[in-house]
Amino acid sequence: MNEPILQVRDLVVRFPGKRGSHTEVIHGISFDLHAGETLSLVGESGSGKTTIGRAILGLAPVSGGSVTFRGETISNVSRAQRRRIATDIQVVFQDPYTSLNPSMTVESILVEPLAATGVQGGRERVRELLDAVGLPADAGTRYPREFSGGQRQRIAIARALALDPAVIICDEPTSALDVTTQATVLELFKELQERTGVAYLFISHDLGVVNSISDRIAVLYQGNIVELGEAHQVATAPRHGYTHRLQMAAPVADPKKQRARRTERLRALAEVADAAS
Amino acid sequence: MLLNLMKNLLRSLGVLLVTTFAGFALMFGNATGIASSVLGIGATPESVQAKVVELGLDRPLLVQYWDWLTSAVTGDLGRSFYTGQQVSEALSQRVPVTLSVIIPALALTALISVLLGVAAAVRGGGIDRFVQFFSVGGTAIPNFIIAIALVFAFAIHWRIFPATGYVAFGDDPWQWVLSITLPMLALLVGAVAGGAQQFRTAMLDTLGSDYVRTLRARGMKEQPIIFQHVLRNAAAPGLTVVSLTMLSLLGGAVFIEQVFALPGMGRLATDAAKISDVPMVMGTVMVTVVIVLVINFVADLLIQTLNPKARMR
Amino acid sequence: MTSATDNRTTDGRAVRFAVLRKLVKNPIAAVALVWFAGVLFIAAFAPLLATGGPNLTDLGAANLPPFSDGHFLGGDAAGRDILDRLIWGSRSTVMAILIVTVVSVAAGVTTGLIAGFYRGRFETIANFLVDVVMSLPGIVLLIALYALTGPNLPVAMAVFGLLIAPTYYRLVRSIVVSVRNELYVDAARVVGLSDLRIVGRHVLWAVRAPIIIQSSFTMAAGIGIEAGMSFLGLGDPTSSSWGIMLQQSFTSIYNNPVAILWPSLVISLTVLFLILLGNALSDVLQSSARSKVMPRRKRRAAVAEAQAAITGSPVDAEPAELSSSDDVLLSIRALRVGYPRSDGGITEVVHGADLDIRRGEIHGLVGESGSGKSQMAFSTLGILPKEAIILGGSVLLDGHDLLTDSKRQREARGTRIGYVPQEPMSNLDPSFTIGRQLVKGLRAARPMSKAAAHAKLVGLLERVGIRDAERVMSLYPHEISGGMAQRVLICGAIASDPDIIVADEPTTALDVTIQAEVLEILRGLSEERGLAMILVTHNLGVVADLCDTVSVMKDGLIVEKADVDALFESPREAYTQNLLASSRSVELMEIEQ
Amino acid sequence: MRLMNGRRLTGIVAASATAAIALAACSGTSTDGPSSSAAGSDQPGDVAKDSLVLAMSQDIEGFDPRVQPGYQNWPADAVWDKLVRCDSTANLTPGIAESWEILPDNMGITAHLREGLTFSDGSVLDAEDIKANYEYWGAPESARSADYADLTYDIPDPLTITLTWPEPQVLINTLTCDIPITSADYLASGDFLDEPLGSGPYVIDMAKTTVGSEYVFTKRDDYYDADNYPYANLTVKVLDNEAAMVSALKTGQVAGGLVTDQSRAEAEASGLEIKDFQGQTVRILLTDHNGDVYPAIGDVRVRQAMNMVFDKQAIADSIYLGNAEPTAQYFRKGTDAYIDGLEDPYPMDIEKAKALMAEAGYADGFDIELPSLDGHLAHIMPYVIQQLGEINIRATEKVLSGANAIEDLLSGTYPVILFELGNLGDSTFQIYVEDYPDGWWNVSHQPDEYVDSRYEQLATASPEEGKVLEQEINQYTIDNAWQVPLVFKGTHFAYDADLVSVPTDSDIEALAPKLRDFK
Repeated sequence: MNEPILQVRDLVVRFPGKRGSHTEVIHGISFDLHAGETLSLVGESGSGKTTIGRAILGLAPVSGGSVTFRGETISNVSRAQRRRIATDIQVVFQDPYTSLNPSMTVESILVEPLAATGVQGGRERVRELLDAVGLPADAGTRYPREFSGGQRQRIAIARALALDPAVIICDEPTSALDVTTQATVLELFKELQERTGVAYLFISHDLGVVNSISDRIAVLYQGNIVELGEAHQVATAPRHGYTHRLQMAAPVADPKKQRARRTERLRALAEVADAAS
Repeated sequence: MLLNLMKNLLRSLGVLLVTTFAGFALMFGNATGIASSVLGIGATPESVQAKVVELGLDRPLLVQYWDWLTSAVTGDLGRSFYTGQQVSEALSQRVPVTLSVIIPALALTALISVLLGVAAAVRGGGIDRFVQFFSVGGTAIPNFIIAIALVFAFAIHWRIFPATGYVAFGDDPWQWVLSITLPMLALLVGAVAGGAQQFRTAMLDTLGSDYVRTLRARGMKEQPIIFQHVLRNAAAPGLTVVSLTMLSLLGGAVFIEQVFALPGMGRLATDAAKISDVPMVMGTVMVTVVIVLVINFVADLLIQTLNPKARMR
Repeated sequence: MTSATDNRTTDGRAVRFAVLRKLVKNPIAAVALVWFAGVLFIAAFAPLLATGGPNLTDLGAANLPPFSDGHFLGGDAAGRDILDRLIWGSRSTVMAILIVTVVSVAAGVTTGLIAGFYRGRFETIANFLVDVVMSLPGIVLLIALYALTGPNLPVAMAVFGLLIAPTYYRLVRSIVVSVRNELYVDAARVVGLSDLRIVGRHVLWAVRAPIIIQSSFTMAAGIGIEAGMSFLGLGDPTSSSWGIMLQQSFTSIYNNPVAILWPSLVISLTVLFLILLGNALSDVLQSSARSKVMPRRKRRAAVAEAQAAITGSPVDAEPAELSSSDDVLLSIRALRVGYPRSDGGITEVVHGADLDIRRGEIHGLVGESGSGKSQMAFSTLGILPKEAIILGGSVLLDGHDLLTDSKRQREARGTRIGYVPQEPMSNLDPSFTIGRQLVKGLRAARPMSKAAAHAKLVGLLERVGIRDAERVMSLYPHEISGGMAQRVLICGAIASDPDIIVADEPTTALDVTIQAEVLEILRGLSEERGLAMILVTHNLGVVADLCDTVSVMKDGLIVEKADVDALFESPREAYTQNLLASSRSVELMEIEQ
Repeated sequence: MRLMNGRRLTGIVAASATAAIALAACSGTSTDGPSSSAAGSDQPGDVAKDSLVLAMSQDIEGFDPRVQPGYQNWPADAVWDKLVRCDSTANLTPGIAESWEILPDNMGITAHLREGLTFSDGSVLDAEDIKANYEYWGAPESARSADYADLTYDIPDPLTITLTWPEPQVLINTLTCDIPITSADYLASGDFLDEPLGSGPYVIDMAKTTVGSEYVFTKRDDYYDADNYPYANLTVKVLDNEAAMVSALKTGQVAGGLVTDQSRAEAEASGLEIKDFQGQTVRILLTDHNGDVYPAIGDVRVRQAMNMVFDKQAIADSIYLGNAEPTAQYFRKGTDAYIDGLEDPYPMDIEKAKALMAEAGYADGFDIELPSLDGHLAHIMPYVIQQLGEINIRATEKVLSGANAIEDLLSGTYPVILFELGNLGDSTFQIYVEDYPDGWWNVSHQPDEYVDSRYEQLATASPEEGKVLEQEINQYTIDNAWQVPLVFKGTHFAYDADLVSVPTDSDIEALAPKLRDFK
């Protein structure tokens, strides 16, 4: 494979705590993201998956290590430099209810990134974007609250696409959606990738969701990557015990299979307990 | 928690320093005006100059403030420029008057606000509309207008309470009660109006919380839910309201004491401020700020004991 | 958090007109608006409206009673026309409140914006200064200022503005602090917007409505303080402001008592209407998210109307008999739940649903958001939100309708029906230790000694997988994890040995590994105790794991009911099929060993 | 020996800056003059009474004997005795001194003290105490140091003291009378600011006193003139708010107190007795006779025109509610300067006034500022401004406030002053205050040969000559329109006749009864 588009090396994130102390939430992780691929970060709450995404976006402090984009360091850079990178790295957040300013029309939400980088001809672009995410052309004049959760997430995706980025960081983009909507939004992500060749850094707590969309998966546990590998392998035949536990814990919508998985899970747990004692 | 208290104390001390200095700086700079006003009509420029020196007004601001501060620490607040009265003596006579109006008013405000707030939040309907109506009306009418109306009705027309003046508790407890009743009522209307409304909101917020639903679902009766759980959790915002009420009561006292000719702190401050009686004004400012800080401190302390999360911090 | 909800309901150009329309619809607000506009109008056109100057004296008119010829409200002690002076006085009053508002908004909002947006040292210092200003005896300061500047209304009002600026500061700062963490602000940052544009576009907008509301209270306070200062004799006696009129008529209160009435009235009414306007504004701008509780009378009418409307409706016509009634523990029949709309109508969210739960049966109630599944669950316990209206139907426990017998329903709560909520943390009272609230809840349901309750609960906590139960009993809710909190809540639900548990998305807020454990606990408890369970969830995997039977809800209706194996193998309804397909598309169906 | 009847510069002590009324009265004196010292013990009100509660409409300014207002200052009357006192017509009457002689050429006074007088702390009062007090008045920080700094003292024996000035004093009586006497030791101790100590008829009860609100006294039975103070207990409350005063009177909380014109009818209607005083003349002072500040005011025709634009009867009836009386003179009726039967030379005639203005070249008028203190002229100021406007004089009210108010008012910056100013029982003194260049109400302090020479002659004139001189001055100032006299206005002492009676009045300012007047 050619040179990775985004490189994360020994990333450490610390948040300032009370009286000068710091809480370290990311303990030095490294991974690469290649052009056009989907790399997923999966982990449970507190694993630091969201923080990594925010650190890459410059929304969380990079206390150690580096983030490079096309070989250029983008961690701890000035606002002006950051603004340049904005055209290359974009984001879709988890909650489509709070990630869209309720006071702005869809059109002005979509024009905002264009205006910020000085791109002209917003109107035309907005129509294209709406079309790309499967929203009607008249959506531009309406307000976010007039849309359902899934549609709002499409608006958020359209905003991320507005600047034709090379990388989109998707921070749990479907976890607030109903299951049927989730499936269609995931489809949209795949379709857009095929069309534009954008790379996704896909963050999720759900191994199943991740499995359905990823090329590769990194499993996070308490601020460390415990396993990183080809998606199918990590999801179905994990090497690390934690990934296995994660995998076993996910219920499956089929009573028979679920019964079998449950039995297997309890057996595995008992084994671990035996080994411990 | 102890550390928290210490931090609070230090902060209060800082507030006290800044406020007193602000007060001092505001009144500074009119030395001859003050001196000639102290001396009155007919004073020669020479005697005015002598008075300026005698009052120490010829020194730089910082020196004057430092002197005031260092004496104040030892309890010596100086003497009034005009009457020569010891400021501490004046305060010891005036503060109890204001407090004996304000503290019962505060206690009653808290009590009535809680009762009305709870009734309005829990019962809704008529009592709720009454509380809403009352809180708007009560806050709209300036307290001195209420005071005047009370004097007309209860002192002049029905002659139930004295129209003016103050009787010390030690002199005659019953007369004391009579003398503070109308002033207290005049203050109470506005304070309760605000308090009940805010407490109602706090109650409604807590009543709508998830754990109240869970408590209900667990079979707890309404009464214990309201009086043990909801009240307790609404108490923290309620206490903040109480400490803000204290502030507004202290401000309101200035007007009320005027109407009822009460020899309280508010009138002392008004009279002194009008004529730039710096030591007297500083004394009243300091006492007021201390009272406010103490109330805030106590409210903070109570909130911390009530709220285990705040205790942790 | 509140700002987020506010935001959602507030703005938009379209909304702007809506705000005005809503305001005018509210009769009190309309009157307040008219009054305030009237005051502004009179102030603007005072020279045209008054018959003479503010100080035009006619000694013959001194102390004239109201409604005299040529002097509608009479004359004051100096022989001036009271009505004219009120008209002229509106100018001073309007100027006073404008100054107060402009100064306090300018000072409070800018500092609040900066402090809230950049935090750090500026915020620390600003907070301290605000503390200082708020503990200052404001009136004494204003008086001291008077000694310095004399009766100078603009200066006094400007200083008063500074004294109340902290109100705006605190308001704005707290909103900005929450807004700056909003995702849309993050999104704007990522898109490359400068701070200035973020503040201008996103942050200022969020604080706008609260500022407008607060300003009507500020103006009311401004009028009050102007009157108060004048009353203390600190006003400008050459002006004809309402406060000065009040003060001057107060000095001749015995000679011409009625003269004090007019300034008192205009002051009180203007303040009153400003406060009412503020309340109305905050209703319109902020609280449309929370629906209003309908008055009892209206509620009854709505229920009657709804019941009349459904006679003969197909859903209700033949109650589906799913099972023989003797082993049915709880059954819901034709349940209909609605919520009042702001236009006075009612939106129905559950349209007549039936449900039967047998002893020991775990029944999954599946549906997407807004399908009405939680409303069903709450109805069985009588813990629907206050504003909800049950439009019809019944909840039968052992054949008795709980909806018509509130006493029985109260008794059933906790003792017969337990409840496991969705969000573990917010469902524990933060002021009490785990032990205290569990013991209280248990003793409320089953009278027993404290010690017995304690012992029983410790045992149960251990049963639900809490190792250090004694210690956990002494902790406060914020000291335990979400997973542990959910175990505590399960423990609270089963402690009083109910026959059935209503679990509302009990695992949604939990991590998947914790979810598996909690599901294990629920299954174990059900088996041990013969517990029946209504499991409300959107997760088909959870249903497959735990449930015996399933009902699928869509848009307030139950569209399909079946045994779990049957449903997953051969779903009848297209909706169910779609749901299943979507769910499976993102699941780990295959696992290699 | 009675020399220089009514020639004195009385103790004008500091007027409170807070209370405009005090200023209104501040051309008056702090004189405490028992008009009827002979009032016998056989008077009906003489029976010892239990207690008297009075209300002052303004507070005293602490217990510094140097800073005691004369106006309704019953606490000072109660605590302190004076060496000699001035009565309501400014004659010296006995106080601590049983008898006295004025030195030749009005150079000073020799006083003979009563024997056996004590202060309320038990210490004996002697000539050293007198000296210490007069020295205290002459100290540099005293407002009156100019008057007393150069005094020399001679004490031949403990009961005799001679005070001598280096030059002859025209107003010797007022200089010597009415200085409160406290003990020399106490004065030296510095405690005198905390609690007053005197040899007067009452002693203060500090435990029951709240400074600024209520002063409580008990009678000293060993006081030499105890019979004239029938009340065993005296309470003086401060009610500086008119409504509070009236409600306290109406509800019987106080036995007596001053009410304003606005409340007089109400007080009378509720059954209270009213004793009216007429101690003030409402007028406009026009001191800038040379036109230094306002050239127009320097023209006599303009000043005369200003006299012609007011309907004095309407002012008396409408603004002062019939409690005032129109006047063309600013001196009190019955005083030496007052000219009986003088017709108003400037009856209201706006056309004539306009003609005078035009003649003076001011047909288009001019601008002036009218100062006021804390707006206490609110009832009359609008009318005055409006009427001046009739002849195109554009007057604006300038409110003076704060510590500088009095200084500003008397600074000469505002030579046109509308004021409710005291008219004195002693017109000579009023001439000094308002017309002589040194007088503080003559704010422009411009000398005038005619007035000044006659004033100086007053020092050596006989009472009859003096009366002629004073009336000449009065006529001269009327002809030259130095003032615009409007009305005599009064203060009203309302009291409950069941609790107290006020048969006499001995206030030289004619503003309120003195403590001795209450029977």
